[in-house]
Amino acid sequence: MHELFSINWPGMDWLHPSLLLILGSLLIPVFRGAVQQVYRLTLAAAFMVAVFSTVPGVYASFQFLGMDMMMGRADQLSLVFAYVFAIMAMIGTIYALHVKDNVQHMAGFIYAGSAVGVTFAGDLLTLYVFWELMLLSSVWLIWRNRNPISFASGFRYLLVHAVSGVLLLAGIVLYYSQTGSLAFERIDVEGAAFWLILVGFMVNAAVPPLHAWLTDAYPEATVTGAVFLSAFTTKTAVYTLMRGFPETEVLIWMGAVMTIWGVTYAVLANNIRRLLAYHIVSQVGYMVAGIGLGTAMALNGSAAHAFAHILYKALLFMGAGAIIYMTGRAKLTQLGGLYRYMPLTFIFYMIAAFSISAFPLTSGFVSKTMILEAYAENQMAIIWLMLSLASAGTFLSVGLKLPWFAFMGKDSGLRTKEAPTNMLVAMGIAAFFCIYIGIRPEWLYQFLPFQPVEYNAYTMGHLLWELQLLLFVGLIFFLLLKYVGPKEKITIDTDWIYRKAAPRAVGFVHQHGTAAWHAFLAGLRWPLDRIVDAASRHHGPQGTLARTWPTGSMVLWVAVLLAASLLIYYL
Amino acid sequence: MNQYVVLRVITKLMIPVILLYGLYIQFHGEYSPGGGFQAGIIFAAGFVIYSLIYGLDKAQEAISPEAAHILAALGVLLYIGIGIASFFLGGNFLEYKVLLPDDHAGETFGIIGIELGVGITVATVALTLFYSFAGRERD
Amino acid sequence: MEWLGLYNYWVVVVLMMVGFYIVIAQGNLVKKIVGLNIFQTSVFIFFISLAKLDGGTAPVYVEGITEYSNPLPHVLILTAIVVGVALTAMGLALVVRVHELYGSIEEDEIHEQDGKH
Amino acid sequence: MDLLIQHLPALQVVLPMLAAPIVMLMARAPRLAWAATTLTTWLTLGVSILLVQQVLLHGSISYHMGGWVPPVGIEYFVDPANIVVLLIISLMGAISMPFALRSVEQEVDKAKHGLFYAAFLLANCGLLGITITGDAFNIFVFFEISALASYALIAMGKDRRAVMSSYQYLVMGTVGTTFLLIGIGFMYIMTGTLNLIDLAQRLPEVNDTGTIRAAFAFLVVGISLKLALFPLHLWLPNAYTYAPSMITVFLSATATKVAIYVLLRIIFSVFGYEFSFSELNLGYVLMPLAMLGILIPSIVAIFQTNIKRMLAYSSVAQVGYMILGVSFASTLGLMASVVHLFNHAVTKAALFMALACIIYRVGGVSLDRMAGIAKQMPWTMAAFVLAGLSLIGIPLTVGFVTKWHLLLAALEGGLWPVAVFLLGTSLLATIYIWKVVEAAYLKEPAEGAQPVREAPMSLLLPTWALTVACLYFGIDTSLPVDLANRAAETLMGGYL
Repeated sequence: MHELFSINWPGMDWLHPSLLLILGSLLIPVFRGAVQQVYRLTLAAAFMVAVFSTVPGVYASFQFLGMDMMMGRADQLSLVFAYVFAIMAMIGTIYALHVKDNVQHMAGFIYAGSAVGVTFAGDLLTLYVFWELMLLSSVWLIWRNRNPISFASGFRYLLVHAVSGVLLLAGIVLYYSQTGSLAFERIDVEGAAFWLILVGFMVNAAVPPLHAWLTDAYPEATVTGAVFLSAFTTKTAVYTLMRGFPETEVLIWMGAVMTIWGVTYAVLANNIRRLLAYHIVSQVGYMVAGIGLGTAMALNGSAAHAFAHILYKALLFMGAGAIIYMTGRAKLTQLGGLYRYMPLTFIFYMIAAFSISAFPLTSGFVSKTMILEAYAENQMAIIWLMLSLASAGTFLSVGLKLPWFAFMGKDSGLRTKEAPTNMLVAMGIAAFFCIYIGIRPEWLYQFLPFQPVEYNAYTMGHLLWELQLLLFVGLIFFLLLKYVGPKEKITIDTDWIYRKAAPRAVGFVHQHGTAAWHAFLAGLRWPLDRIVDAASRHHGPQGTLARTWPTGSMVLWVAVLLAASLLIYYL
Repeated sequence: MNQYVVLRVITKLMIPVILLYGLYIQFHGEYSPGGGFQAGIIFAAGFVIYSLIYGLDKAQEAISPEAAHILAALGVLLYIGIGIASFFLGGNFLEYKVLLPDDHAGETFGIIGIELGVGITVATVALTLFYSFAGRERD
Repeated sequence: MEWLGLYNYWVVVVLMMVGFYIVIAQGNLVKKIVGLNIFQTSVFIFFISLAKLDGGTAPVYVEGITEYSNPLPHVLILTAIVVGVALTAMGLALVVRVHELYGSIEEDEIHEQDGKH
Repeated sequence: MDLLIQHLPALQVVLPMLAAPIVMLMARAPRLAWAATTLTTWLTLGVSILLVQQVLLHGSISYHMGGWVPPVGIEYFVDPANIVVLLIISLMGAISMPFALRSVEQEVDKAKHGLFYAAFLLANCGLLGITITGDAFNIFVFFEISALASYALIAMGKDRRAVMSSYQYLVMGTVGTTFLLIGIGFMYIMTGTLNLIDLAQRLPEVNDTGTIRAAFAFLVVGISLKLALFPLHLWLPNAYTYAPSMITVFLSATATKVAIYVLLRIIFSVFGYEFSFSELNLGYVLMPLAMLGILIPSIVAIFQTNIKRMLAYSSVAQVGYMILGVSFASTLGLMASVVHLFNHAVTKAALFMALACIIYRVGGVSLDRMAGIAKQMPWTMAAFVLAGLSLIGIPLTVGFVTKWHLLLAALEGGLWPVAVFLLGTSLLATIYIWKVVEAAYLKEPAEGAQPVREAPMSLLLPTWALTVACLYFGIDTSLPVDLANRAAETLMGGYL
């Protein structure tokens, strides 16, 4: 009797930061106005404290359905991600302080909490739970933009992840039935379980060709929601890949392809947030490539890059968000000359842009070069070259194209004010971290999973190579810009970059790639429509299977089934 | 069918016989073919014939639909009441022998009581069915 | 001859088929109930006939008789008959309601009136 | 107290049976009838809980009706297998009564309340009787008692289609129970006994006769009809759609579950695992039907515009899951099925209750009438969404517990494609629940729609009680899983 009704609540020995944040977020609607703002800040701060005060160890182990669960496994690897997620939750909260939308705030907190939940999950089932919770909460950040486009893309986002969730669960069940354990360590099995879990993770990491949800959904999210989105989903996936699939060769190539793929499309993008979204794909590619290589330095590099990336990418999204918030426009072709009116935003944005382009003295430099160095050490020239090429493209699009057309360039006639203070504060904090990590990389390095980190980013070789690359790209950009002339009406979609300038190949890829993609979609659509048609013909309200049958036919079925079973039993 | 004198007279003569026969069946149930089910139906049949010949209103004067309702419920209660009474006398549900000090007498007493309950319920339910179908046309 | 010896089962089978066929084939709601009754009756006959013992009498205690038919199936079927009567009454009551609501007791007409839901 | 404990099995059935005629007499005082019925259902629940305790403490209980010793007399038999089902029935009865007060007042003619509640008690009594009895013929009788009461209850729905659906249910139900009767007759010919335990002991001697095989076929088909196994489910969607809301809640949570329990009892306990699955390969019959029964009704549900009907089809699909677990013919699969009996009862009842709240305020639950309803009835819709998540099988809900065990059972049996199939079909549930969420949360109310208020407390509280149960037992799974485990082991062990 006793053991049947007894409950053992997990987490009593350690306050799980995720539970704190998720449960705390449920109280948000209780408060209003300034009190609520204070509450949200307090909650985010408490979350940070809870995360940063977690010492490595194993917490909150309990039994569920007869399986060993572990909600809190804190080690160097999970903590580094948890730290940056906590910082990010704080920055995101400050950035969204002025917004009056309870659903969004709750969704954002639950989303951040679940991301930390994933990183602390010591078993696959807990991981899966938080994984799905992330999906269910994050989709509201897209929907709350409240227009038909964001609704539709949010729905596609949900659908893709629902499918990947199913794959993941299938993999987990299979893994459990093969190994009898749910512990989330390196996924060390052969066959379907391995691939199912890997694909489940890869969807969230936005590995092409499974990346489309990201670039589809993020640009349609709310201004503040996009900041959250840019930080958590892909990076938790990076964490899980790092934990479960280090040294998986397929990831090396996937990562390298990702970097190029993302950059290519980013160069062609017109919507500023779509451009940035493609860059997430590209940047995550570096991390995935690092994981694929799997050496201590590569993994450290991936972790460091994730840390740095979350901060500068969020800063980029915050800058872009500030523009959209103040002007209501999101297309490069409609923007221009904003630096005069939003100087602080411009400065913060440029810090992030330099970071992502890996300028020396920024965070991107100290993390990205680590991955490159790992490849160099392992003599993998092709991959190294691909990653470097992508790096050039990154600078071209984020560091030059976007600021040029949004902040500088032709005056678009927009007369706007500087972004609200809370947005600026949030951007300032992120910018501070970008620079601080660039100057004092050892602060970041102390968190990395494989200690001690014996890596120095600031060698002459790195500096020279990086600066050469950046200068060269900058040169090309401005030369071509001059060639086209400032009066040229800019229509990026069919733009000069690929028609008149060197990367003709890009245009080729784009044209044919897009055409092929559309043909593929159309091809996919036709049978899909047919299936839905057929299904509704038979299953729809008027379909054979759904309408009310005459009683006689029902009874006939009984006779048929009886005859069939008699037949089977007698044979 | 009011105008058929033969029917009316014969019915009048028959009905007491039918009801009496019903009672006979009712109280012979415990040791020969018979019992509450059969008796109840025979009993109800008497009323049905009566109302066919003399009209529904007349029959309902004898046993009104409400009375039939109540009796039906009471019959069931009698049945279950005896069943539960045997709880308190130390037996299982429907264990009649505990009802009276003498086992055999208890069993006879119990079964007669139960059958009476069944008989009342069956008779009145059958009657209710008849009433509700027959009475339907008029509204 | 062996086949004929089991004639009671043949009767049961035929009745059952007839009843079942009526339920399937007739659109008239009352006739369906009738079919259902025939179907059930066949089962009652089946039970009663299997209780019959050759040479046995009715299961009533009389001096000097040692062979009885099995009384248990009778009891069971008595119950089943009562249940059957209740079902018939319930079914007919529903048909009466259907007739009041739809003005018809032909199933296809009723479904037509409701659209195809 | 001792007296009470001793007679618990009888009381379980007798209480509602006793109350039914009394309630019937209260036709003039509907509120009183309601109060008496509520009291009875809660007392019945109390009896069930005490029985659970007794069974867990002392093992199976056998109660001899009328003091006659089985196999001659009728036996009431409570063991770990049927205690779960008893608990489900009385729990659902108890929790739907507070809910009934206002819902029934609105949907059912006031003059009929006494009869309505009496019929409800009889349905309750019948279902409990089916579950508790150890006598094959008694199962038939109780089946008919509960069925007759349900026909009457369904026919009291507001829509005129309720009457026709009730009629169809009656014809189908009668065919089903008559098949059951035929099967019982065959078994009786061969063994001369009706007691289930006795049958289990005597059947092995006559197993290879055609009669027993025929009996098995009749029993399985007859019960499959009652439990709405595809393609014998056709009576169910209409019956659930047009019945009064409270009856839909109760029946969806209990009626098919009880039929499934009887199926389990017969194929596992009476005929035994060996005979059913090794000799007759029942698994090969049930599995394809179960899979079709999951797939097709799920797709049908997606296209439904009446949400009540949608959920009714989803019930058919859920029955498919339960039968699928049975068809694995393993303890794990069986356990998944039994735990799903409980889980689905809680989940579906919560969903139907949420719909009933909406019906109470709006008057209907077609998709267009539900547009934008979430703003007006936030609590109701929140309950619907949470219970919907449980239906899909999201972790931390009871639905996941089932899904997990079914998956493990499928993999344990080496049935790869089935596991994939299971996961795939849970997406179908996502789609149809999603359609409701989309309408309620993301669409604007139709032009000219009257704004409505949140449902009254007496409707909301039971709805939320069940919703919380969906979540609570999804997190602290020990109670249902443990009970289901014992049930599965008992069933696999047969009666011997």
